[in-house]
Amino acid sequence: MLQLALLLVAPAAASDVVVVRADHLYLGHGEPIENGVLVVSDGKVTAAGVGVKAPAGAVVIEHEGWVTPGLFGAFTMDGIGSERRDDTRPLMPEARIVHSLRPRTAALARNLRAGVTTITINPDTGRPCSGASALVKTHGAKVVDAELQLCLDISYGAVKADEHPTSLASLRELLDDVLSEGAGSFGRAASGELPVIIRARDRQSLRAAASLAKGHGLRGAIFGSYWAEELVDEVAASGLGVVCDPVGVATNHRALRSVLALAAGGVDISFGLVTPANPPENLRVGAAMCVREGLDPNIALAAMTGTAAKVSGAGDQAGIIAVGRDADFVLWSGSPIELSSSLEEVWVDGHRVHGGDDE
Amino acid sequence: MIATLSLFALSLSPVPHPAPRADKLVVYAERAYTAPGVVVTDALITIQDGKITHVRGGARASSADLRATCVTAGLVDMGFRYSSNQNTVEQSSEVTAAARIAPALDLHARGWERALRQGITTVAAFPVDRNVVGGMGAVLKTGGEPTLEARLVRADAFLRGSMGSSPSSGNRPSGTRPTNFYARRPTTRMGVEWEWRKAFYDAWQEESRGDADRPGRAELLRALSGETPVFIQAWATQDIRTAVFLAEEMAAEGMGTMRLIIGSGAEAWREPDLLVRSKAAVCLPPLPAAGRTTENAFMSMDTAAKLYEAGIPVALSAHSGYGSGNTLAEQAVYARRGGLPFDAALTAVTTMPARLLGVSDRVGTIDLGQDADLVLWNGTPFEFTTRPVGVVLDGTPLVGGETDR
Amino acid sequence: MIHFTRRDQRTMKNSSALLSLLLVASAPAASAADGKLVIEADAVVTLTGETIENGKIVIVDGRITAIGADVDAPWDAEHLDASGLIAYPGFVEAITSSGMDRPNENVDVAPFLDVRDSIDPVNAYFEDALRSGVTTLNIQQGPLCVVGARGHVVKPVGRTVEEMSIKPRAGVVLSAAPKRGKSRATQAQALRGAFGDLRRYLEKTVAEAKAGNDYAKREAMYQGREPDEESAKGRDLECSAWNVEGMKLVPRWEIDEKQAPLVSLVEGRIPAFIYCQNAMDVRVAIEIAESNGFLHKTTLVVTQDCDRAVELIAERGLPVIILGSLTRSEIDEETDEMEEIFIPKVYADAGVRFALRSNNATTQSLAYQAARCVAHGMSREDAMRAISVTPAEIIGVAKRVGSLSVGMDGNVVLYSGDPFSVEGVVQRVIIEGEAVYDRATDVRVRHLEQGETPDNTEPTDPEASEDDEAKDDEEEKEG
Amino acid sequence: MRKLPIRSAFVLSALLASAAWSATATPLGDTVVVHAGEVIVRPGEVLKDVDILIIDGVIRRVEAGLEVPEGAKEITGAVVCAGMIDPWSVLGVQSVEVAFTAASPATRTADSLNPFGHEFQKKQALRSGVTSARVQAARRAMVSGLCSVVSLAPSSDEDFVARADAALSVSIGLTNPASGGTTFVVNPDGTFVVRASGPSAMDTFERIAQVDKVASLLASGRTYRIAQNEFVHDMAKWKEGIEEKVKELEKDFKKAKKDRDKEIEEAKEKGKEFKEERYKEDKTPQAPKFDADKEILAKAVNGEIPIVVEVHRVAEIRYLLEATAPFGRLRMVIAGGTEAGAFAEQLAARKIAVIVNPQARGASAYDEFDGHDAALAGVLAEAGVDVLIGSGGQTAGATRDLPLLAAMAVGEGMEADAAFAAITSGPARVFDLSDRGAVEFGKQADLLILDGQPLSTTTTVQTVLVGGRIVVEPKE
Repeated sequence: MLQLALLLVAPAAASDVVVVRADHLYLGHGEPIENGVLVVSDGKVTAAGVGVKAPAGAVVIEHEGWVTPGLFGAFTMDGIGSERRDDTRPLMPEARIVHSLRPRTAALARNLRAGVTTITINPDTGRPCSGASALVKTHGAKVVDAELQLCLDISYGAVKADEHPTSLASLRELLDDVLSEGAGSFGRAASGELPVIIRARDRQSLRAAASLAKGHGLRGAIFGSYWAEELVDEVAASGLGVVCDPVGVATNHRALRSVLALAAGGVDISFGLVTPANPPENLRVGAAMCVREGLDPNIALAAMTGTAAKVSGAGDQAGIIAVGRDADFVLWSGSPIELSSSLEEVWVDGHRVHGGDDE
Repeated sequence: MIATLSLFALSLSPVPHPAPRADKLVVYAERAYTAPGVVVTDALITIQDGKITHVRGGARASSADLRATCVTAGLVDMGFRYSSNQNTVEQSSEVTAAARIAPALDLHARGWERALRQGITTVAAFPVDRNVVGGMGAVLKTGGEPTLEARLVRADAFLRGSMGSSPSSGNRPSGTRPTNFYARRPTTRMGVEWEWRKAFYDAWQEESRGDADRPGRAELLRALSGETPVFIQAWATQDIRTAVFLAEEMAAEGMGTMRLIIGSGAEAWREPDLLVRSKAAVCLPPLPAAGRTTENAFMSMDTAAKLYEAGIPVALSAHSGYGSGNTLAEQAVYARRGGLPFDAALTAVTTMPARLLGVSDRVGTIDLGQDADLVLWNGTPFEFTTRPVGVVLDGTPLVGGETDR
Repeated sequence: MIHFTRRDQRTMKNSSALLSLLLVASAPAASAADGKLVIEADAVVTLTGETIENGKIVIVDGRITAIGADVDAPWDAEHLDASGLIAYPGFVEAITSSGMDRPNENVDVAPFLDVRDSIDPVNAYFEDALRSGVTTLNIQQGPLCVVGARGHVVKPVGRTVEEMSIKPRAGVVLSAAPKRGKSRATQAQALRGAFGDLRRYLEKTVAEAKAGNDYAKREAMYQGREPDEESAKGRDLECSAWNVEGMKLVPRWEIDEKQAPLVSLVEGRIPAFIYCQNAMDVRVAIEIAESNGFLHKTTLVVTQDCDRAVELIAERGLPVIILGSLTRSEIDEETDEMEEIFIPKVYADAGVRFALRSNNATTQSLAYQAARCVAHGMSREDAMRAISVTPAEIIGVAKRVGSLSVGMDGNVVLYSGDPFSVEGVVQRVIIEGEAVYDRATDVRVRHLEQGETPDNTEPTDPEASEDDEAKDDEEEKEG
Repeated sequence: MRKLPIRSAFVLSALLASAAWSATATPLGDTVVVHAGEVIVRPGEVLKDVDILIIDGVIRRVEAGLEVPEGAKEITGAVVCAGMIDPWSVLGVQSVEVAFTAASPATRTADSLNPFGHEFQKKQALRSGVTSARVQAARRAMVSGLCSVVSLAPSSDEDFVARADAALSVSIGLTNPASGGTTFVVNPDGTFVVRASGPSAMDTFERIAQVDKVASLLASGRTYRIAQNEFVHDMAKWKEGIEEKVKELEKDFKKAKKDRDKEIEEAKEKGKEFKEERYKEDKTPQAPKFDADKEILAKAVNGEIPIVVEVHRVAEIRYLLEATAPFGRLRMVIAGGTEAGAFAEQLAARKIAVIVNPQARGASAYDEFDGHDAALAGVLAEAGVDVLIGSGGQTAGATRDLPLLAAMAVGEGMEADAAFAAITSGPARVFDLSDRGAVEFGKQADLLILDGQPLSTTTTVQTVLVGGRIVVEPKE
């Protein structure tokens, strides 16, 4: 238990200090801690682990269930209405989706109610490069990062019948060329500074994405797992993580097999949300379905929290409960992997923003 | 008499055989048609590391891993349609000689497996014929690891383009609102031919003038000089004539002697003299039931025989792969029924396409050092009553048919 | 929703009335003197009996009177020297909807119609049939129906349907596969409805007859007469599945002509051909036939994956006619593996009697279909049976055609070699003792097999040719 | 070539492995005893450490310390419960049949069932514990016709359809996915965009009109049944009258004959033509014309079969409850019921069951799901409504996820026992499957042997018995 080392004495007592004692505390990685304690002060986590002492005067919450980091929603199109992609030209590397974001939108609130505290908002795929995604908190629409990932599409979806590129060969050539030239965002992507997310819709484009990443030293993720089952080795060798296609009720077996194969091959996975078309509640449904098929529950938990943030290039900003990080967490009646568990409270930046006494 | 496939009998499914290709494999056949005109009886073919290392006749079957009544080299379909998808061709320009087919290939598509199952081990792959000059085609194996590295036999094997109506249909005549590039593309056959001629002249003149290089020029020049063959789809008589006249005009202008291959040349039989004169080769499309093909061209059972008798190099094709109900072996049977001798039929589905594609050093015959691509038949090949029952690709048995009684 | 193969349609489209007329006109010229003919061939393949080397077939008045190596021929018979040729019985096309004007009737239940009114004797299809060695055809309405028209078994020669006729009213077509505008459920509903209607109609007719008789009795009594003798002009219903009491009261000729063919069907007097597109249709087809007493007269006309229901078919002992492609592939959803299945073999292995059907007369003729069975490991005898004896049995003409023996129709096809080989082609065809086809004078064979373009097939109107092209392209896409 | 994924051996009934639907399951002998650590006899009723005796596929005893009969097959498991029943599924119906819209009350889903289809989906559903399902074709038709209950692991082809005509199904106001269209917008720079407007919903009046239509259909069924009954009555009466008349005629016959002879004589004498006296009697009553559709409607009105109405919005539900109130014997079941929460008390009072699909909906869902509330199942159950949980009747693959759907309902506030009842005993009761849905004497032995609680994500279904046959065996 690595968490045992976290025997910190929490800072001086203050009225805004909150201590949550939970039967199960999951930090966003590894295994859940039994009887864990979480200390929050000034919106930040100041201590987390076993045997942490509550500072005097702190508000103590005894929770007979689970506490996890706020869930991480990768690849959403929430809050941007129909302005999801600028269609005027195939390459829009400097376009930022964040400028389409309307902060007061029901979609963000729905995420929050499903326990999702941080999301990436991505421009829609279907163009070779559709711009930069944003990292946003679902409470208060706080933009954490306005230029999180460069969004690329290397699949048939990005090929148009009446505009260059009309062929997959030209599409690949185009992306190779701009990454080699290295101007602007492409240069930052090629140097590994700016993570990418590459849309792949079939085995061919999965392989192309992996080879593109390898060839140009890209880091980030592939979005699209459906056909990955046979290509795990290639994906693993590319160093990219995978944002999986959303999994929900009736999702077919191949999709589940691919997720399991990726996990077994050591690839970092997270579940794509693709909201608002796909409901945010499906994040847990997907994880549960994969667990039922045999995925390790801890990997499934991480794929909704710590690993998810990491795959989307936000590992430093979201997804885990750790000292110094924003205190974004959720109180559940049981493990979030169990769909029969209810969400009880959502806390963002050290404040309860959903559930609790209000209800 | 009936073929027995001892190894396949155990594992009949089309799954990759687990045996690593480095393993030695010995194949026995009552008759091995090692090359057109050469039959080895009681043949034992030894394969090591994916290559044929030994062929000997008068042997006994007992030491073989696989046994069959007859064996031929893997079939070669140079008219393979792996996809009907337009995203294999870059249409933002009518002439894209520099375009490569390889990145557009979906090596996981079922078409490859379907081709392999019917004995086709090597195919030519090229862009869909929607452009005038589509780009460079490649030669690939139909099975093995689904990576380009593993399957590519020859990259840039030929320049592929099209005559006739396929590059012009669907385009809009000028005068309509130029909303996209379909408004500036050729709308007639003469427009298509003009694009071809212009492409070659421009490449030639730019080169002579020493202009700065641009994509596609080198490919066009190599095609002009005959270094790489030019594979032009031309179904109907008029389009075949146009292709030949184009090549002859370039030669007359001193720009080089093209190696012309007419693709889908259903009506080539109408112009034997012209084809002989220009030394063009013909790849035939699959035989239609009632005589008429695409572009309303006419073809019959004896078309292959007629071309063969005229001395024209002829390859057969099933346009196998995507959505085709035809098999290449069946095309050979029809050609035989139309009068093509057995050896010529074997040539037309093995050595001829291999030669035209420039890969005869690796495939097309069963010979020392050749790739170990074999088709195992349950009787004499190219008969209605026989079929491929097994396929060996690069020394690995990949396909076994259902067991025969 | 079974579609006719494109090739069928194309064959019909390319029909040339002129060519057919030439052929038909030339037929009588070769007829035997006084109806007596002796054919001497290198070999006579009888199919049901021994193959006879250097055999003779004697045909008198259209029937075979002797067959063998040493048989006496009438002194005045015409001799047909078939040296170098092999004699086969003509092949039998088990079911077809070619050779007629539109093959489908729009009315759901139309057994009162008869394909004879639609057959076109000069359709090039019949000439193509001869060229590929087919001498008997079971012409039935197409599959786009609930209960279709009555069919007709014909030979492919004759100037009128009467001349062509072998067996009129040769069965009724039903379809378990949905016609346009119907789902599987509504198709089954309509099928069941057709027989429900029949039963209710018969019950009502009987009830009315009975009520009429009773009334007449009462009236007579009232009027002080002795009641008329009850005359039972009808007979009992002979349906094994259900009965309508009192059918004796109703003379058969009083039954509505729209319902009469269905009465024959449920009494098992005529064969039924039920189209099944997918395996699930087999269940419905069997249920309808079983619950209406004509299962023993039923042949399933199967396509696509119907072979998945082979156990059901085998249990009932039903024969099948296999349409469309002989192979299909299946992909396992769990393993993603593809399996190729040779359909006739599935039926053969389960002990189901099957007949094959040609897809066109050139590249996929009946002989070709049978040869593919040999390529897939079936015996030559079984393959040959599937295009001769079995279809003849299925359509109820096995005593006349499908094999060569004394008493059968004098239908002989003379091949230049093995019909399953690349060399074997039909040289002569004799139907009921008349030489009706000779490859040497066949104009169309030069067109289809030897590349000669008859003038009238060259497109003259450029606009029209454009259209054709577009159509071809479309068809390519569909394929 | 593709890699062959290594899969653990999974033995299933031959039905699913082979093409035919008649199964030859693992031979078990006639008697089976299951030793269970815990048996969920029915929702909320748990017995610890008991044995279940199964003879010829039927549960004979559930008790502790059962003496194992000689030759019985023994199976041991931690938790045993009844096989689940999906009350709202399309497993075994091809999608084209589901999408079809031209159906009538007598159209039978049983006719569109494909015993050869969805093999893998059926296998998966069984592996997750679902053993039966109510399936409905032509879902979007206003009248979908008769639905069927299918067994996912039948022992024979007769057994495949457990109840051919289980209920009549109709739907109110569903969005037609084929509606809507595309608009063509030309931009100032000459480029153009094609915008798909997506399917458009019916307006409220159209939807209300559908309720009217359904109500008038039911009324026509009732009229039809009344006419039939009247005919039977009239006919009996008529026959009675005729019999009396015949007696009379027989009695008077001699006289009539005499009279007749006399009249003939007289006529002859007068040189007149003899005229028969006209015979008169009461007209025979005419039977109402047979109508297959009304036969079914009459059954539904009479409560002989339930009627399942898919309906979602407040306006339609309100009007439906009003319009069906006069049909006292109607056994109505609501499917969907997105906004039914507002009518919970009324539904409970009228004993109308509701099939809820607790699946979350995204923004692309049709407008009938606008009011979607994940808590619906819990809210209704709380008010005493008979809640069933179904996979939604749209995708065959969804039946596999039935236990997860029940778990979702629990996560949104439903009692766990009620949620479990909603996929076992509830559907069995509502659709007259009296031999299923519980582990007790006399029921068919459709049992799940689990290593944990049935609705938990981490529980594995180890063995599935259907009719006492093992149809899913434990993974290695």
